[in-house]
Amino acid sequence: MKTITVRYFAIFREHAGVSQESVELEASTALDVFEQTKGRHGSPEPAAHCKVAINDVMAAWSSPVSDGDTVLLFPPVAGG
Amino acid sequence: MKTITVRYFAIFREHAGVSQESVELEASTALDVFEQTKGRHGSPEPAAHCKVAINDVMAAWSSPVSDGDTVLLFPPVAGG
Amino acid sequence: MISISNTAIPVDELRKQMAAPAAGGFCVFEGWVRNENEGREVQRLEYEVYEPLALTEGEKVLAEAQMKFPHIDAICVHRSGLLEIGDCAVWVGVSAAHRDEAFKACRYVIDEIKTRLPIWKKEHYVDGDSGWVNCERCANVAHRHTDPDTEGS
Amino acid sequence: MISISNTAIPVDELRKQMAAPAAGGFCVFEGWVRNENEGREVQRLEYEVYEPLALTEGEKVLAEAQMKFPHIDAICVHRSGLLEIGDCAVWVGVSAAHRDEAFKACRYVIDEIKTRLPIWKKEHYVDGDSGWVNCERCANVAHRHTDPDTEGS
Repeated sequence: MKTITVRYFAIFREHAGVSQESVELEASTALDVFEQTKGRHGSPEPAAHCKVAINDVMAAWSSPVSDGDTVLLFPPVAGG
Repeated sequence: MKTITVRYFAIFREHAGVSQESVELEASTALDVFEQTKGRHGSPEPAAHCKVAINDVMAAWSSPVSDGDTVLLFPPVAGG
Repeated sequence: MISISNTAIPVDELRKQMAAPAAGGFCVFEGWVRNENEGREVQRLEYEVYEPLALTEGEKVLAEAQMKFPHIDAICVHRSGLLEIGDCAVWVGVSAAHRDEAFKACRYVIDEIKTRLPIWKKEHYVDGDSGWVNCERCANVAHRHTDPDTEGS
Repeated sequence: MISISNTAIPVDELRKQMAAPAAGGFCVFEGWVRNENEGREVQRLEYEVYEPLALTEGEKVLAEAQMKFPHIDAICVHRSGLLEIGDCAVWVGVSAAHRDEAFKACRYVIDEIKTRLPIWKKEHYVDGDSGWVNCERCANVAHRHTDPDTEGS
């Protein structure tokens, strides 16, 4: 089990009701974190339509996560 | 013979030393006017690189000219 | 240089900042808040920006533009917070020796900014409803459980 | 709308004039007087404009842009007279619902303006010489009788 800080943005934050929380997960990749927190962020979009960062660096969904990491879950962006 | 008012612009005007003059020509097209006033406007550029207007309307070099017309000879443009 | 601003973007000042005696072409793109989106009347708009990553990703975009179009100079400012109809949400200015690079670099920057930066836009509609842009289906499934097949995009 | 101005182009006011609640994208191109052209140091610039035809041809260009990109709004102002380094020689602003039309229409307008309007540019160089742009060979053959083959373009 790893302790991961998960941060939710925009619609994910609204759905989760918190902007971040600490969770215990059996997760080896960022995608695992996304899938295992689905009940929190509520994304009906596949991960491919969303983005992820680990410890404030943009990452791939296949990027490994370590105990103590902060994983930022970004719903589809809409700048401009 | 036709009486044509010829107007010169930019480098053509500087070369001719006047901005317009009335000339008597055996000219049937705008191109004839351009060619027969070469000694005045001094263009070493072929007419194809220049533009022409007749009576304040943009024209083709093949456009006919009539007695009393004003022909405007435009060197290569450089707006912007 | 990219920055995020919580107040009105100072467009006139930004333009002056870009003055350069060797620049012959200057292209600006501004994104304005429209009163309508996909058939719904918009009243105001809210940008949420995750600034640390918006800045690093934005600087990457500008560096890429400078690799593709050497000798350009570029500035981008993106708004955060609440915006009204007509407000400038994003400003991208590019100066270059000639216009071709100015246009192409400006277009490159805004296209990448729109799709890569962690920025989200919530529209507040005249009818009192609201929704996150690009996330209509999320919004609907999460909160209203309507059929995703009936949604636009 | 196109106009010719013998004084500084009021860029800030023009931008404000283009405000429209349905416009989501605004693209501007400005041509600035550069301090250099084809390796020669420029001191100032002089635009000669044949206004009656510059206006009718300019309106044609704007109408064409509106045919190609419906629902855009466009303004163009071109300078005449003496300009210093850094001065704005031409301003083209296009607003549209979306950015693609704004960029494309703005580019169309400036490209056509540059090649179709009866406007001529005389460069005054730091070394005291001067020359009409696009007409170097004319200038040289007419006044200096140098070999046209040695000229740039």
